[in-house]
Amino acid sequence: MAAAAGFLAKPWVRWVAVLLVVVLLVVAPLIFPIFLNQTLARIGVFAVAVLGLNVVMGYTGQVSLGQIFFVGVGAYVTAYGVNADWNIALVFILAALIPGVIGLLISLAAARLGGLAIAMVTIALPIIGVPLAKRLSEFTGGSQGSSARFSSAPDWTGLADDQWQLYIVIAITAVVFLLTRNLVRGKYGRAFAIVKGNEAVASSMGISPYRYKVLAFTIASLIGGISGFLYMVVVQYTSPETMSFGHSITLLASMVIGGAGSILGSLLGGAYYVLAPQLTNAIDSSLTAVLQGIILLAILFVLPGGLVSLPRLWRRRRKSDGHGGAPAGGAGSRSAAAATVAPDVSPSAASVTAAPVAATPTPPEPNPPTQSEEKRQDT
Amino acid sequence: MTLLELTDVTAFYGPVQVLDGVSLTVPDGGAVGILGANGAGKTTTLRAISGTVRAGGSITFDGKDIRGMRPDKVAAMGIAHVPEGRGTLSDLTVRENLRVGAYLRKDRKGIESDIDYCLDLFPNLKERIRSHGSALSGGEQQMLAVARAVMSKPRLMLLDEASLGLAPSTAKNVYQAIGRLRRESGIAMLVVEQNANLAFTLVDTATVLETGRNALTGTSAELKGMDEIRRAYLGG
Amino acid sequence: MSTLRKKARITSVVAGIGIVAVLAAGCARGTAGDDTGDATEGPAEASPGITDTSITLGITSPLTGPTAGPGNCTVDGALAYFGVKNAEGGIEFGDGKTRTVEIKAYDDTYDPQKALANFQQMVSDGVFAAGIGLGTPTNRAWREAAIDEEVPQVLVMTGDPIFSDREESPWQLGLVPIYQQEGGAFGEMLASSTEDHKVAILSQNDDYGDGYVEGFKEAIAGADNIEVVKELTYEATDTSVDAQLTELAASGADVFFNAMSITPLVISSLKKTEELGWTPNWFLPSNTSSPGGILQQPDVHADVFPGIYTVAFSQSAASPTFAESEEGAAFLEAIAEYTNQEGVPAFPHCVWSWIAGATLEQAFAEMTEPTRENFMEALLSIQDYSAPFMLEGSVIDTTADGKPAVSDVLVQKYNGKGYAPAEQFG
Amino acid sequence: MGTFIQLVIDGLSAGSIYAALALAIVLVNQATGLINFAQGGMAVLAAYFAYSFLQWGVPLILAILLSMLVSFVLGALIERFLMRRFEQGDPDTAVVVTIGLLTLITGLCGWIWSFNNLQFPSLFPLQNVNILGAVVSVRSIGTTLVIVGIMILLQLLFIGTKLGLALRAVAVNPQSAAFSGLPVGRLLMVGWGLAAALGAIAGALIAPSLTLTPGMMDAALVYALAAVILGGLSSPIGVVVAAWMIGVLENLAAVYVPFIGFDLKIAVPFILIFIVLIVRPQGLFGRKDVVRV
Repeated sequence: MAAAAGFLAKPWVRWVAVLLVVVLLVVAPLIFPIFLNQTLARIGVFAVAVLGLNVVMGYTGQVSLGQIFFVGVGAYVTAYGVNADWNIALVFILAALIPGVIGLLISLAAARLGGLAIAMVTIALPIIGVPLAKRLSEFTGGSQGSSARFSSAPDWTGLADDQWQLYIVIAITAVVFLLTRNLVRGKYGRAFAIVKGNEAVASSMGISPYRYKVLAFTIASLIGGISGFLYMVVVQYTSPETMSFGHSITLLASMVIGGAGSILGSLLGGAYYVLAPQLTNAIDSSLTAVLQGIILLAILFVLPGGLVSLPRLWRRRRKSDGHGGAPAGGAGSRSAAAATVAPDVSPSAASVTAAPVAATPTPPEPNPPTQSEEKRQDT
Repeated sequence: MTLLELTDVTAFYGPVQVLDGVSLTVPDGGAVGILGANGAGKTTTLRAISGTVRAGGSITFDGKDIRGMRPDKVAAMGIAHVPEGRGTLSDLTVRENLRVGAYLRKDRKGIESDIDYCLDLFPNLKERIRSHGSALSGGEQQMLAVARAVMSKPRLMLLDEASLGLAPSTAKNVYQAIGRLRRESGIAMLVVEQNANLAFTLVDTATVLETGRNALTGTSAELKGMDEIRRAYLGG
Repeated sequence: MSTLRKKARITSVVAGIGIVAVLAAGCARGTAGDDTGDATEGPAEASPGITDTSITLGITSPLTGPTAGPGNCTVDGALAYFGVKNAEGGIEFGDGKTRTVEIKAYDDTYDPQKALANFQQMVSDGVFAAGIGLGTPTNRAWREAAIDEEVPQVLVMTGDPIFSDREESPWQLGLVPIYQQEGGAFGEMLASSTEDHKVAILSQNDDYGDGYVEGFKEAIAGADNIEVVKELTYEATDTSVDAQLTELAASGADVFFNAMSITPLVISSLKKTEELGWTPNWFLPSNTSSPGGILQQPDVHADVFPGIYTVAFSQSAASPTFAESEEGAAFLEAIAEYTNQEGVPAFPHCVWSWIAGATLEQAFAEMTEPTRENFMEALLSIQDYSAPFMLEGSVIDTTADGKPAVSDVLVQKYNGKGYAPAEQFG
Repeated sequence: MGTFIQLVIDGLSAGSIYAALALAIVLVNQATGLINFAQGGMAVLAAYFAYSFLQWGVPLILAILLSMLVSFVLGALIERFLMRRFEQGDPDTAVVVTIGLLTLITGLCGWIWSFNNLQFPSLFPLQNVNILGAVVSVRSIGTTLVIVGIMILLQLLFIGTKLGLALRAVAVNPQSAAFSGLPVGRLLMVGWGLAAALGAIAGALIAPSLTLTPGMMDAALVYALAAVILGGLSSPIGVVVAAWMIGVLENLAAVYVPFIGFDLKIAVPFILIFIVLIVRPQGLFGRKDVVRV
């Protein structure tokens, strides 16, 4: 097994894998059946929305229940722009920028107030957004909503509509995912992680939590706007119901199901958002709520870290079967993971003793999961 | 008469073995120290006793086997564990912290008089009686942790590095108060401490742990001078 | 070591070629994609979803969530109707073949995006036609896709006029009267009354409420004896409308025009107006005026108000005379057998869906070829068909452009037990 | 003048609905540190239990008490077999688990008792009393009084009793609580059980006016969360006062503030929160929490 892992790590093998994925993405829409193309396009839309939510919540730890509001605004801007015959590139830029600016303004005020305020403000966005959309009917078409037909395939491509739409979604989604991956892998990502870990530590290191929370929130709303644009590419119709509060809660659930704070997790989250209802429709369409509740709880029960932690869990279980040690208790692996993520910075206590003691960085007094919990479950 | 006896106690954190056969005894009313460098397994030994980590080997208290017992059951037997990091109940006031300590006791008058005794033992806590645990300084939180343990009227107190993160003068005050507590209450104590000098002000005998095993055991006097102690600290 | 690397490189290159080859073969799908729409003479090629022995209908409606009550009814009425027909061997089509009707139901939880996804699933599941579903935004979400795919979206449960505009929506047809018609019918009757009247309006803040108010205002525009003194709205998600009622009561209006589609809010409004000592004449929309479901609920005293009017085109399942009628009993029995509704359905949508089933049967009987085009022709040529449970004086007429299948509505007045047609106000 | 008082009275009775749910949310938060999104769903489930007892001929008061008992047991079981696994992990995951629980419960209610609006009798007669020109139904007075009663009971539980203290200790630091002999597992179950029983009262109070449907509490959940944030997560009194303020100001703003109107009146609680949080980030009555490094 170790040889294979080595093999995979080689640079040129990784390039071949990337090449294969690209080839697949280019050719797949041509050969897949229509409904699969349409489903994949919808998964792209909501994967981008979940990615945006991850930037502000998964990576920076700020609770946001308002992501669907930015998707809705992006969709409305697109619908208005298309119906007003603006150039499609201009429409795309506005669909991203306007929600981004709204997000910036809101976070400038809310970020100063700390966690609860941001959660409350983001809950308010979709709830106030729906009646506001009905009221501004000259822009939004009011409660009838507005449709914008602009994503049918142009003749020179010789493609069917579903293929053309899927290509647009794949292209934009790939770019957004790559840019975000570089963002969170770079210094911004590390800053977000520290702000998520402990704001007091962040400020003691010269990282202003306020600035990074505003940045994360703005990027999330910008990505939300892009998801709104893609929503219009796929659905070509939007109404106040698009930004209803219930969807925000489902987006949050999808983020956690996919795997919070992970790029691949966002993709899996988008897939869950779209496929879960289709799965429950196939089983029994009058039991949607019961089945979705069961699916959600089942996944979280088996994989608290979300679908993205499946390979890690599978590897750990195979490794720990090797020499029968106590299965890595939550504390073991989690604190190990925590140590690698949060760089070793936390001075053990405000006043470090002068005693000749090697100042081992004890993590800030954690609320350690009691091994006793595990003991009780075993006895 | 032995109150607590550990024989060949082992413990794991996941695949990592931390204790590899630790043995010690604490006589009724006695005080024993556990010394050693970082990672020697001092804290894990206390955790094995109080049931917060799974352990092998045998642990008996007052003749009864308590290995594998749930922490609250171990506490009910009369063992009070003052944890590393002090376990302060940050959302509760100082008085409420103390009343939580006396959760298992029914004697209302006894509880009130013990609260007064604790406030006398730790004067700093008296003015801070109303403030919340989170607002206390490191030293005050350590005093509160010891006071909370006293409130449960234990027969044995496990003290985990009471001096950690305290200014030397504060650490000395805490230990003086604990010394007075030991003289007046006769509670047996098992003291884990990095600062050997502070420990010797309290304990009669001590054992030095090295990579999860007893390297050396002896009375405070014997251990004080020996270079074993220095080697155990500075590493081989 | 190098041999290992060489071997590894070879395998991945071969794999690459393999994949490309497979894809090339698969490319055929790209060109042959657009096969629909080429009209060949000869016997018309059958549309998807219909065989010699069966025909499949798709219904996407909110089966869970806040509008699940009426949503489930839109499916259950048709399920019950065709359950009975299928048990009798099926329906005799115009082309002589007898086919059973299979219904595929999809839940869209009143979310437009899911409704479109469900429609796309229907197309891939190969349904012959779709429709009967509840909700304006949800039906609008896949209206244009249905036109592109040329799949019928018929007898939809929304009063939105766009579905009955032949030019805008060639493959669509509404079932229930458009909201403007219902509001207009009551407005006309009120305008024709001789005394002066002051009207207070409370409407739901969406196309449903706007439609009723628009129709009503149009009808009373000319009459100078009718004056709207106060007009307020509420949100479908509100838990109570007491504050609005307090303000409206202060207006002293003697007619209360009420465009609310939420049953519990109508019940609480009836109680609250009585509490406030305000006893106007009431107007209630067709889907929230059922005697059993609303007017005879505990603590509601309908007799306190001078008159309660509504517009209706079908009998209410909860009215006492319904269960006694032979047709009514058969309906209730079919509902019990073929659906998991419990007891008498509280929402009129079950009866309307049954009516839609009967209308479809009429269309099937006229169909000469198993194609969607032929089905639409047949469906849009039904006249003066008094479907089961239709009130006398209102019939199914699908021939008039701009009008849904049911378009003439009769103003009814509550008489303590059920509704009776009312000629004039007062 | 009558209209003004009437609006205030209506606001208070609407506020009491939000308060009932908010109190249950505070109880779970105090006892386990979690925010339980499914609190509303569990209250609806309890109301359905009471409804079924009524159908079997059990008198109303007894039916409500029985539903409280059943809810207590159910709340404890939900904590032991579902929430226990997530309490120490990532709080976001725990929140999503309660969202999954809410979806499941709402679905089960719809499946077992159908989505129709069921009539639920009220504890109080439908008379009304005239106060200063405003008509007040005995029912809304009764609801408000019961809520005040529960609020005081809760305040006493958490400040005065040993159980309340133990619940709070477990929520803050389970291991340290165990070291003082507190049976952590059982206390967590009791915490959830009490909250579920309190939710049952809320359900029985609210069902008569909203009529019983699986989604009855969904709209109230958002208001309750606003009240919990506004009033401060740790104080029952603060939360109830905040809920009443939201109910009253919402109605007054809808009528008297021209721009707001009845469609945007839902913005009122959030504007309120924004103003309060700028002044006191920990909410009206909450306590500043200190973060030690």
